[in-house]
Amino acid sequence: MAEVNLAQALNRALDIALSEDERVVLLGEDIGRTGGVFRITDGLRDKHGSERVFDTPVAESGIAGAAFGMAIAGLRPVAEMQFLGFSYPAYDQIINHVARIRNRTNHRFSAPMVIRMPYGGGIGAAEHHSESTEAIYTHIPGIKVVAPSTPRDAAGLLLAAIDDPDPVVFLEPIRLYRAVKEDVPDTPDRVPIGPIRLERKGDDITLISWGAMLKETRAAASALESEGVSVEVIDVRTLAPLDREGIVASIEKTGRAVVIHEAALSGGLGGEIAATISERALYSLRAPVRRVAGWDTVFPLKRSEAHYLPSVDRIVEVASKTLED
Amino acid sequence: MAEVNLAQALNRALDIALSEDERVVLLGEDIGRTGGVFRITDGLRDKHGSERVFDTPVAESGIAGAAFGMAIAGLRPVAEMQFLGFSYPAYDQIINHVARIRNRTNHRFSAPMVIRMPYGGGIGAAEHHSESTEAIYTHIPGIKVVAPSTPRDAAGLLLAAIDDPDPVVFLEPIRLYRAVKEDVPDTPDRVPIGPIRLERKGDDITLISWGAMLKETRAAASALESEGVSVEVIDVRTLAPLDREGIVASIEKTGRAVVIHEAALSGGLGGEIAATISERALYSLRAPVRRVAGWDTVFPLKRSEAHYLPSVDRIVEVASKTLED
Amino acid sequence: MFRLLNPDGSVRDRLPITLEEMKALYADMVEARMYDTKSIAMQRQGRLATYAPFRGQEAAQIGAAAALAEGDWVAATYRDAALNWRAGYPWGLLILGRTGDERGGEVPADVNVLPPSITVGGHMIHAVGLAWAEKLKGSERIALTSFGDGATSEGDFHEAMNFAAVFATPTVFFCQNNGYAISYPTSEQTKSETIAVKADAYGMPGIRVDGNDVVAVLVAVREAAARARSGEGPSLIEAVTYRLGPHTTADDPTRYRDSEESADWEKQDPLERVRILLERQGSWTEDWQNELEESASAVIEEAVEWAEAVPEPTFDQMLKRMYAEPTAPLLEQLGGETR
Amino acid sequence: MFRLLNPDGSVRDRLPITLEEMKALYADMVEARMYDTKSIAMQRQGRLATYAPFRGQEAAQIGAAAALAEGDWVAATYRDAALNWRAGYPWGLLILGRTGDERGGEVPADVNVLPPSITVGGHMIHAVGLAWAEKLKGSERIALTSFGDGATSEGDFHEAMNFAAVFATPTVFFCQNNGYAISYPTSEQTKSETIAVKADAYGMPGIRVDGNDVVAVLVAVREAAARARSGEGPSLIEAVTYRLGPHTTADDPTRYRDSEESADWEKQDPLERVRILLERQGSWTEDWQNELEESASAVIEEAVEWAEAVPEPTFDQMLKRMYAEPTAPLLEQLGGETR
Ligand SMILES: Cc1ncc(C[n+]2csc(CCOP(=O)(O)OP(=O)(O)O)c2C)c(N)n1
Ligand SMILES: Cc1ncc(C[n+]2csc(CCOP(=O)(O)OP(=O)(O)O)c2C)c(N)n1
Ligand SMILES: [Mg+2]
Ligand SMILES: [Mg+2]
Repeated sequence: MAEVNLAQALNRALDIALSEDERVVLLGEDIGRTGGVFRITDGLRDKHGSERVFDTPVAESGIAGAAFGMAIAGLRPVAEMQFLGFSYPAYDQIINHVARIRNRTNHRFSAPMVIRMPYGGGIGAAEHHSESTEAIYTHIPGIKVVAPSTPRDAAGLLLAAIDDPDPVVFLEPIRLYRAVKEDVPDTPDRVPIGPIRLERKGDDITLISWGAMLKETRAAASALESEGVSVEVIDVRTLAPLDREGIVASIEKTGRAVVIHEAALSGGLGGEIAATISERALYSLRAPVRRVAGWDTVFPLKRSEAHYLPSVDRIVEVASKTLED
Repeated sequence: MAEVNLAQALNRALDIALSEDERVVLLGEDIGRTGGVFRITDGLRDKHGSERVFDTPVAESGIAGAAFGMAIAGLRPVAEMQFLGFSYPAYDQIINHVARIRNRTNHRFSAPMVIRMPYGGGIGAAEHHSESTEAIYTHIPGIKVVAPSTPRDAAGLLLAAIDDPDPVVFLEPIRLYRAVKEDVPDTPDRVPIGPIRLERKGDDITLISWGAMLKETRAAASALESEGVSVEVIDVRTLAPLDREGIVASIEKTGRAVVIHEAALSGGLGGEIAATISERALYSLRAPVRRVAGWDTVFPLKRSEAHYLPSVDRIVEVASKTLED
Repeated sequence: MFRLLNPDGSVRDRLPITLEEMKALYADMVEARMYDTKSIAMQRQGRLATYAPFRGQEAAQIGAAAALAEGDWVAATYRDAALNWRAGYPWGLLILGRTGDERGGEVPADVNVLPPSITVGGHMIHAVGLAWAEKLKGSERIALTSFGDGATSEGDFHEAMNFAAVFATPTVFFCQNNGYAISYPTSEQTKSETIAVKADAYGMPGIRVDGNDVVAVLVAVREAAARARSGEGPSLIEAVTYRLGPHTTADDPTRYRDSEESADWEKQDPLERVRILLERQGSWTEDWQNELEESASAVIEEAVEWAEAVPEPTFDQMLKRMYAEPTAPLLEQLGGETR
Repeated sequence: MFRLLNPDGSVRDRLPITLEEMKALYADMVEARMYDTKSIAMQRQGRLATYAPFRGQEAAQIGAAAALAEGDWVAATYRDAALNWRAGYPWGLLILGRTGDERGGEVPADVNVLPPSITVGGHMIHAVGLAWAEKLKGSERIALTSFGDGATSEGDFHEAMNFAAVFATPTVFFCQNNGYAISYPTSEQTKSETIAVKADAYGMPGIRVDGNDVVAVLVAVREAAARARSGEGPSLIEAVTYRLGPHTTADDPTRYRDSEESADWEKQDPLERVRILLERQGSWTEDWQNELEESASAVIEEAVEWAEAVPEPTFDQMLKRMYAEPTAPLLEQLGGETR
């Protein structure tokens, strides 16, 4: 049991999966020799062999489609998209094939596979490298979408995703890869896909977020607490299927909620969450459910990142406004 | 001025655009010789020539990407995806390129183009032919998304989309192609992209929908009116950018709203609309904003369509419940 | 172009198959054609949703499937009913699927045929993953993917061919070049001399065969399958054939092709040449033909009856086949939130 | 492989260009290399975001761009700074872009070079659409797209090549095969003998040239451009070269390739062979070299100063460049809903 960061936790989970289950194989661009651009698969090719951890040509649709075929044939492929922004060429494979084979064959065939995607901004990366378009995946019936924000959840959810009988899109917050450290057991417990994680208990307001934005959300919560506000923080963690009960229960208690995400406001997952709260906890609401999100723009390049990323100040400001209503 | 259906109105609009503006070209699978599987481009190749109306190989990414290049070079391409469900291979071109060139070049280059997509179910079509995944497009900054439900809007919005300096995804409700007739002037007025259309004025409740679901929504409104309920019906018609003001204004009046769409509930555009209403009109709301939508499943094949499609009864039932609160 | 059996029933070389095999292939083609005819009739009667006829392509489909072994994987298209059937997909399930019922995709446990792909192009890479998995598992199985001329224009064709070659997966790429992608002729679909030549771009063997010669197709696919099984990797086979019917029951071919063309191809009928050959060898008689047709039609009628006897699909079934276990939102929706 | 100028500076045939042209090409390569070196240094100092060096590929990039005419379209990649610059993209804007500023893509009105494509593969089809539009407009313009060996695996490469061939668009496909796609060697990326041979799959001419021979590249691209301009359609050119530096400033090549390999390629330096040739002809002197470097570095320093003097981008600018006119949601957000 040692302190590891989120990237190391993922690497450990993959190592464990490869060791425990011979059906597990890893494929993706540059994941073998170099261990991936973020080193998440570092050392795994040497340890488990190039028959199970392989580099592929630059072709995302091919990666997803080949992994899909492997899954149908009984393997447990874990495919990597080098960045979420490069998963779009695979979108057709994911929505039209990966997500549908069970439905199309009434359970005769299924696609137990994981598609890992580093996502989110904040590191001054080039175009397309900072996307957080989780909403285009959470709207796809037939898959599950997960986004951890702590090393324990990262390892536990990834192991659960690999065990899952259905396909899982696994979003890894780039900004947090090396930003957070935590004790993670050598064999981490599976973390069930579905339930939210109550990151912090409180009575006055609920801040709801996931993935990398938990960083700013935590900071905002502390700032508010220092002003005497009792803040509850929800790490949604499983973005699809959504744990509506878990979220609504919190708002029934606090009566106030702010949803925070990095993706563009319009059409973002925050809308689904705010709509759910407003529909099911309307009579508990003491203020409108507000959203702090990215603007309706492309995620900008390095010099404008600060203009785009929801800041601790923005969260505190909107939360304070919500507390005043 | 003659009665035409939605399909004929679209054909007329394309004919006018080709006649008025030599920069306009049409491309897509089977749109030339056969005039498209729904005959929307019927006769246009013979009239305007195979230099301006051409069939392409079966390659959606290629169609979108080539049209994009044409638009940058000064043409006004109108590309057709044979069905929305076959637009997914073009998703990368649309989100990473079509939607971003203006931002990427600070207005130096732009992509004035239209991508037409027949969408929606109800005709017992094969797999992938009944999709209504508008939400994956309405979340893309840099494009606009339109979905008419009447012949006049179809012609007027299509002409406006072709004029628009920015790319427009144009969703055509298959179920309504030949279901509704209306007088459409020989040279239809442009219908501005943006504002909602108030289909019916009322005081007790607002039913909000777009595209093909307007059919069931209108029927439900009539049913409710016959019970003495005064129903307001909003045809959203421009799905992105959303006319939040127009929608909220109605609910500030009626205090009650039901959003109806065909797409799967979770992550559908209804969430964005319900969240907007709840945030901005909370204190006017006399009941929770409910959603009548498709289930969280793939759109089913013919024999199960009735199980899936939101019915007039479901809308009436949920509206009644909302009226009781 | 590789051909063994000429349209007039004459033979190029000694045929590498026995008379019995030949008779079996003929019988299969007869049964397939009857299924096709029956399906069109049923569609007209409103008993089937849109149907994609394969008349004219029986030799390509039966020949290809006949070259496969038990347990081999097949990923084919909406037009490949004959191929899928010969590979183990029961007529009844194919019909059930065409009535508009997802349960038509629930093939028996010992059948490794994926449901017909409706998207053009997306399924070829699946046959690469399937074959790759079998290779990694060390099994003998291979995967065959069938697709059309139009599908070769999709980016997914390229990625599938490249992956198969790069990872030497035991995959057979079987293209039925039937002259059209709906209304778009193959001559416009690509400017390459043939579709077979596209294999060069992947360092993969490519061969062009007469798709209306069931023996040539059988031989070509057998060789490709053997190559794959022995670890030598994938191959591309272009079977040159023609769609005698419409694209689907909703299509009107007169809008894009002239009747002479179709008439010429009618003369190259894939069944007729085998019939003539068998007749010359004294193995075909009117009586035998009648026997074949009677037993075939009995089999198909039975399949139709079975399919039409399947109870209407329910709301619950629709929601319960999305995941191994319904997710929380689905459970709520099953709970019968107003339908 | 087509080559005119050997690594040792000896010449295969009479060179089809004048001494002055040769000197100009050399001068451009020197300036490009200085830009590359400067950029790496600036990145280390934190003045640029990640940078993708092109050292070793100067001949391919300068040779290709030198073959183009005024107003021709260029759609190239993040590694093609030299190519884009030679085609008219100002150093200053290239640098501005690399500092992480969208305004770096705002090329002058008379420059038809698209901003460097960061996605691999997606931009090739744009050059097909651009060229197609020029053809429809009846202009003389053509489009050149530059891409790497890795990009040839993307489905979009296939669709772009096919569309270009089918519609005979005036497009030049220029592939810099520099041996690697990040860590993945070209030998694994595809099993085709060459990348040039892939042209056969589209009925398009394909040629393989020594990418480190600036003259051979110039000649090959000139011919392809002439073909395109005269309405004969697209061509594929594979320029065989090598990335001497890391994939980007964030990459460590020692993880995937050995130093001997790189050392061998250093001996094939694209600038050196031209220098030797010019020296033999008495046209290269230490002094001239110094002149070139001084003026080049002055130009580049000026560009850097210009770029770094551009005021910080504002919040409003970010929201105002999404559409011709900000949409209602953006106007609200501009209205300064809490930032
Ligand atoms: C991705 C995708 N794009 C478009 C379609 C619409 N479509 C159905 S069949 C077809 C033509 C396919 O032609 P081909 O591959 O030659 O097969 P054939 O129908 O001739 O057997 C098209 C374009 C589709 N089903 N999927
Ligand atoms: C669609 C897409 N997938 C993956 C990446 C990540 N990526 C950036 S460069 C690169 C390798 C490209 O290699 P090549 O085409 O040979 O160009 P080179 O870098 O060698 O110049 C990859 C995989 C990307 N940018 N875009
Ligand atoms: Mg065909
Ligand atoms: Mg390369």
